[in-house]
Amino acid sequence: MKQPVLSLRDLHIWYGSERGPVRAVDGVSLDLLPGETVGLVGESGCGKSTLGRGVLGLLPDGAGHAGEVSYGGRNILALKPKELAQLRGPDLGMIFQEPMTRLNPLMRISEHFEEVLRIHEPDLSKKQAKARALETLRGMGIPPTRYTQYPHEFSGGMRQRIMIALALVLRPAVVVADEPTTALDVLVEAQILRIIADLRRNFDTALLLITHNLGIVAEACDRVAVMYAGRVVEQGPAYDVTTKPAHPYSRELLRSTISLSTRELHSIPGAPPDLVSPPSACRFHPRCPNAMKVCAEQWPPTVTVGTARRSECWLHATEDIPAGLEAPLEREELAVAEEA
Amino acid sequence: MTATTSVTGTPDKAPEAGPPKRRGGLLSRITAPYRQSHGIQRFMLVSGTAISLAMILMAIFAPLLAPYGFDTYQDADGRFPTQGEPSDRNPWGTTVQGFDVMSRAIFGARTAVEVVLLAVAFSLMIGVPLGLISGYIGGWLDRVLVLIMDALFAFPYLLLAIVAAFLLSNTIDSGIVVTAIAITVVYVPQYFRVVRASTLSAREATYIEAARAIGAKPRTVIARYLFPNVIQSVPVIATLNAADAILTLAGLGFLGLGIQPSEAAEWGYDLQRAIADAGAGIWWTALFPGLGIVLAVTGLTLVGEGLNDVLNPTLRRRRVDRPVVQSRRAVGSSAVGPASAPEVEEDAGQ
Amino acid sequence: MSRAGSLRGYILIRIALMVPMVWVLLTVVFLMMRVAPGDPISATLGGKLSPADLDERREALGFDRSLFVQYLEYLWDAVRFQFGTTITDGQTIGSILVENGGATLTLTVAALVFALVVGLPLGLIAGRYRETLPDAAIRIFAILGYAAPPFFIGLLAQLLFAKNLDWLPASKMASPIVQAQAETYTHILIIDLAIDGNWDGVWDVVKHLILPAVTLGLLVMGVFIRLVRVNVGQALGGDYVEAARARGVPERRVVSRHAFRNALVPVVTVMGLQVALLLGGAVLTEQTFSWPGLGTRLLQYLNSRDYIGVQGLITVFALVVVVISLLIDIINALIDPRVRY
Amino acid sequence: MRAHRMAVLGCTALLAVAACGGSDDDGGGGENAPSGGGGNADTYVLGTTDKVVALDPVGAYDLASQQLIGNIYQNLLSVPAGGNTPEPDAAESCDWSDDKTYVCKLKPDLKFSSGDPLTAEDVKFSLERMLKIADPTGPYTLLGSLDSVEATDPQTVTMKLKKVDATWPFILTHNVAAIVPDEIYSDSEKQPDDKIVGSGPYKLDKYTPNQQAVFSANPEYNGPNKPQTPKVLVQYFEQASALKLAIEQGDVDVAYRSLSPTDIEALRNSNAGVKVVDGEGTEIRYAVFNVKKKPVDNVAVRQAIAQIVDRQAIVDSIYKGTATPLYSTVPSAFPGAKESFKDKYGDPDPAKAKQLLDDAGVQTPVELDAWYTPTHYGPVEVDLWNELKRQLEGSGLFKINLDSTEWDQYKEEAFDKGTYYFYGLGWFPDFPDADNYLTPFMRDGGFFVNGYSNEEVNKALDAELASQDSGEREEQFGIVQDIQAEDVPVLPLWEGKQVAAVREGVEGVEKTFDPAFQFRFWLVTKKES
Repeated sequence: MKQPVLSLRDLHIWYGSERGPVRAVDGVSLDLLPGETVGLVGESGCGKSTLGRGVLGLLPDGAGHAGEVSYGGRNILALKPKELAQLRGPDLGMIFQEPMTRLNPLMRISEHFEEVLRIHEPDLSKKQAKARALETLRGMGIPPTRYTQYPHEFSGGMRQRIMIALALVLRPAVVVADEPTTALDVLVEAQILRIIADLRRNFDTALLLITHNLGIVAEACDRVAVMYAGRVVEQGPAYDVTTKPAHPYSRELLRSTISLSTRELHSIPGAPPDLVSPPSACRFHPRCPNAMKVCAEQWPPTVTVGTARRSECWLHATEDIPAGLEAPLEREELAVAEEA
Repeated sequence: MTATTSVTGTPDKAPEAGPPKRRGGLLSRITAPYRQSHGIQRFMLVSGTAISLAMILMAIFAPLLAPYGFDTYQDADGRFPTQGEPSDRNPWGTTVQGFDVMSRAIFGARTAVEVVLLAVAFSLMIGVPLGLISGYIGGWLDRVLVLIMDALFAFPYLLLAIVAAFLLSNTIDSGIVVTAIAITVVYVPQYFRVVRASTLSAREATYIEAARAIGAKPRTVIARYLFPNVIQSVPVIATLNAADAILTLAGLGFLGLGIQPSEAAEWGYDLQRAIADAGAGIWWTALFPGLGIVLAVTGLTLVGEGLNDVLNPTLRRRRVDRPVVQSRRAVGSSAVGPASAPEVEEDAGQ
Repeated sequence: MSRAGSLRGYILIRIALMVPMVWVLLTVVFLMMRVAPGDPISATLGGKLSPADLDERREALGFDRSLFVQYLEYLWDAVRFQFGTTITDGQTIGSILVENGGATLTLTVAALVFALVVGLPLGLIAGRYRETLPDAAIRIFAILGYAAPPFFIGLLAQLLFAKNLDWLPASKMASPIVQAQAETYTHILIIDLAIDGNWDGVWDVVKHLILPAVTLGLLVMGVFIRLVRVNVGQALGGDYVEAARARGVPERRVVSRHAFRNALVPVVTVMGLQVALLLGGAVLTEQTFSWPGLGTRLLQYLNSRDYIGVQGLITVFALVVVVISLLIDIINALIDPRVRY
Repeated sequence: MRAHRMAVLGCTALLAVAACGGSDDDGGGGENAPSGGGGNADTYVLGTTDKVVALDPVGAYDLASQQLIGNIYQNLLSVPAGGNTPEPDAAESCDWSDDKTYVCKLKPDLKFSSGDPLTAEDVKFSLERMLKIADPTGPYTLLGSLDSVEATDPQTVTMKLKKVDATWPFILTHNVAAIVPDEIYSDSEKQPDDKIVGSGPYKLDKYTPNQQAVFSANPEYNGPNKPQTPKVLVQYFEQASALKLAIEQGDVDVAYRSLSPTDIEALRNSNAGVKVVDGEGTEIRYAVFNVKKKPVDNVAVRQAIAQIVDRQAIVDSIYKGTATPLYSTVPSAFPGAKESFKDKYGDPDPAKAKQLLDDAGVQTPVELDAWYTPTHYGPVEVDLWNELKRQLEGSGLFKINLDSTEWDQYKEEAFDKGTYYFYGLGWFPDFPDADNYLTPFMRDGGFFVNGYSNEEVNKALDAELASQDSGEREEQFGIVQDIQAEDVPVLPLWEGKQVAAVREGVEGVEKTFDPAFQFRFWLVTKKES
């Protein structure tokens, strides 16, 4: 049984703000096995990007954190900046969402590669480094002739491929991809996804793919974790979760995904909660069609609902609901203003 | 620091002119920057304002504060000594001309403030409307104005002031007006450029189209809609304009082209006359006018920089203290639930 | 389409743009000089010449013809780089440039070098450690550098370093002996001495250069500090910096290689304006340190009410600024590939 | 010396220095002081803030230019240091053949520094060239009484005058009569500053305007004034403060002209290896009344002002001992000078002044406008007029509104338009003779056209010009000065000492301070330090 290459234990990441701490990630536990692609989905503002950056320790100064992100037996959050910097690149890689601004405009592509290779593998000669870079770039479909050009001479899609090449040139064990294709058009998106799919075969890289596009999750991921208001409400094999969602939020999320077969649009009423003072107990209860009284008062248990599937909802543990609380939660009709 | 383009960081990128903010009272709009600032910015803004206010008050109440007039050379018991040591009769000593240094310094503030007010008023009255009209109407008028203003930008502003003072000194006899005009010639392009930039970006805003749609004449569009919005970045320029006005006044005074001592007390002139004293170990005649100039300009620049930091959002670094993270377990009783550590299925994964 | 092609095109456009600007400049100078009553000749030689001689002199220099004709003639002369000969000492503006231009050039270049060498690192530190004590201290220092007029700083520097500590000479461009021995090839003293291989002569000029250059440099340093601070601050929050950190690039290298280099681009673009500020400050600095530059000559012509001299030098100053801002645009294009593209 | 003598730009004729406080560096080693034994150094450096207008005599009537011209060219006659009568220089001897013809015989084999011989032809060429070019900034008007000049033979020059003029020998000592080589100089244009050739004790090796002038002893020179120091460097400064620092640091050996009174006082009391030397000067400062304009057309008003003015107070508070009170426009150093104002008015006495005004039935306080020019005479000028205002208002008899304008407008308003009726002017000697301090001021309105004309004065001046006997001339001078005190068309204020700061080991500077106002390079020596 493979040991997880990266495991998150009760991870909390809070940002300081004038109104109090924003609880962007509020107790997430997740594992990543070598060569496995885990999708992390959720509405925007649910804290998935924060989690992604937290894995690499790329948090702004004012961010507080607790819990553990263990990699190679060490808790990344406890590492000193120098040690963390040594990990980033050879061990942990990251692919960002907007490719246009992610390359230093004044440096040629070759300089980007030489810089990162010389930092992590100092004994590499210039020629070897160049060969290595060109080989990775060829994998991304970028011709060697353009190796010495400047970032502004590439299209968005090309730049994203360069970013991926930069992340992979050191063959990291774990790569976090934060919405890699959101800024790209559908055709380019397909190419990028094929490249990502190759990762597992060629490099046995574990990939945490952060996206709000469930289509990608179904197609490219082995397992998926559905995140809502800073917590992972459901995680399990991609196929099972996307076809038979256990958690009401997963179900609602899938129903509001537009596909060729969509007849009429469905959307989840209300808006993502304010992470400074999130709703009590189960955070989805204000918008959950199956909400019961207990959901608003007591924290739902995390229940194993299948092979390697867990979901955090009282529906799976109706027997433990204290008496009288199982009645559906009456809710005043949501005023239109509140709707917006 | 007349390179105002550098003030707002990236040249010609005007702050986004969103719809007019809710009509908070004038006081709240003035104190807004102070409330929003924190840490170093607040220190700069507050200390800058304090110094500038002190200068303005000193200027207004000069006759009360100063022991004597700016050109008094004697009191009840006879003449002041020339280059006299600071004594209780002359707290800051006397100048080579037998004037009281303290009174000259205090009245110097009055002259400085007069020139600043005149210069800023002239520059505003010409620069802002031109910028508004040029930005809003565009066309060949805009191109011509931009060309002229850019040409004026090429002039070293002190040289322009010197030549203007040299040319006008015979026609206009008051040194203060001449210096103010000299500075205006230099500062109109600054206002023009910034106001035009923000007018251009504001012009496309929806609420402007809406105003036009309901038939507002260009004049009212500019006055009622564009103006309050565009004026936002002007205070920063105004403070630097004022700072430069004082420096130019002092520069002209040093070169002997500024205000004659018989007309008013001027720091630049007093400092120039005190250079020989300083060489002779008489420190008080040079120190106080010099200090006056430095303090006045520093005060104004501090306000300018502080304002610029507050108005320029990209610079603000949220200096919020790190929150103390309590894991859910420690959260109160309300959330009762299983231990946060999820049970890990042993046989996960294919 | 080689990259150089677009660069050449870019430069040609910039030069084309410069022509209208120069034309406006010349017009502004021409009108400004005519604002004063009377005409330059009577103003300068009024007291000395009899009315008859005055008229005859005025005819010679064409001040009796209509303003428009004078204007055309002035433009035509300017195009051929003839900015007229001064009335009081009969020098052509060209010869004045040759004689005194070198001193102003040396001073402004040295001041710029000082401002960059001191300003950029300080700006980097302030940008890197924003909102901390060093940041505040550096910003106050920058403001004071600008707030204290050159003649005040110059005075204090002379008293401290020249008079009491006697480390540095207080004024002039070189000690009398060195200046007497110097041959003139390029009319720039320090270069002429170098050509002669007179190294202690060069060192003597450098010693004379320190105080004025620092005094003038302080004036401009403030702008560089603030610019670099603002841009480094913004760059450190930028996307490519975060991406670099994600690749494990150490923080020191991120700051110096990525943030700082990008912060330099706006510094170069604003350099043109600083040249104007430098030339303005140079007048005061040259006066304080008896530096034989164009600023000093301009003041001499101002005192002797020599309109042609003043008009010529002002035009030259403005043209220098315009030419330099063109050069800076080109340098900017070389440094920042995005501009060329 | 004609009106535009005052075109001396930005110079305070009076030099005053304030004591240098703070820690004094002991004898600040001038790094260019050549090492070596006790003999004389081969170079000394003269620092000044003067502005040279031209080095060709044709275009130079300002004092700064003449300091150099006096050392570059030779004149037929010159006034030796300390003397005040013309002695032969290039000429072997000169004499009147009749009262209107002056004949000079040249010394044999005189040469210019270029090697060209100096003959009577050159003298004729120089004088005629001066009148032909008549440059506005030049002294050509001084040759007003010259009718014709002939080189009767290569060694003799015969000059015919239009009228009897006893001052002609003095005029020949002036730069207007400097001898230039006719082989090199043109008779229609000024000689460029870097191609100057003369036959004087020093020749100009290198000249960078307003920066430096390099002189070395002229090998071809054979005249009475042998140079003692082979090389002389003149350094030009923009600010007096920079000049003072240069002398303290030893960059400069002699600092002459335009240190401020505060600077001089500081150098006098400092022990920075610098001492201050002075000799009586002949620069004077005076006020002028336009006798045609109200209210100064009334002589009583002018006399009352003369009665109140306290010259000693002015000299002490403003000029700190670098100037002395002046009681007639003729400086005290000149034979024939008479303290007429002191004799008539005695000590300052506002009561007597009030009496004068009451007798004339003048309503007091009298409102007066007064004008000065701020930059032309240097920054101290404004203090002089502030002091005058304080004194006159202090007496309660006058109300003064002080105003200032730039130099060229000042001349226009005062001389041409006559709008200014109470204003300040200065004067330098053309030649050391009392006539040069009376005719330009008292004869028919003087050069400043103040509308004053007095038959008796003109008669006396004609008499002194015509007579050769100095006793007779001095008597006529006395008469004119007494009338001056009586009518007060002009109010003499102070006469300035010639002052310089010199480093230890520099000798001979005070020897050159005499009425001729010419800095003679050849007198100065500098000990090896």
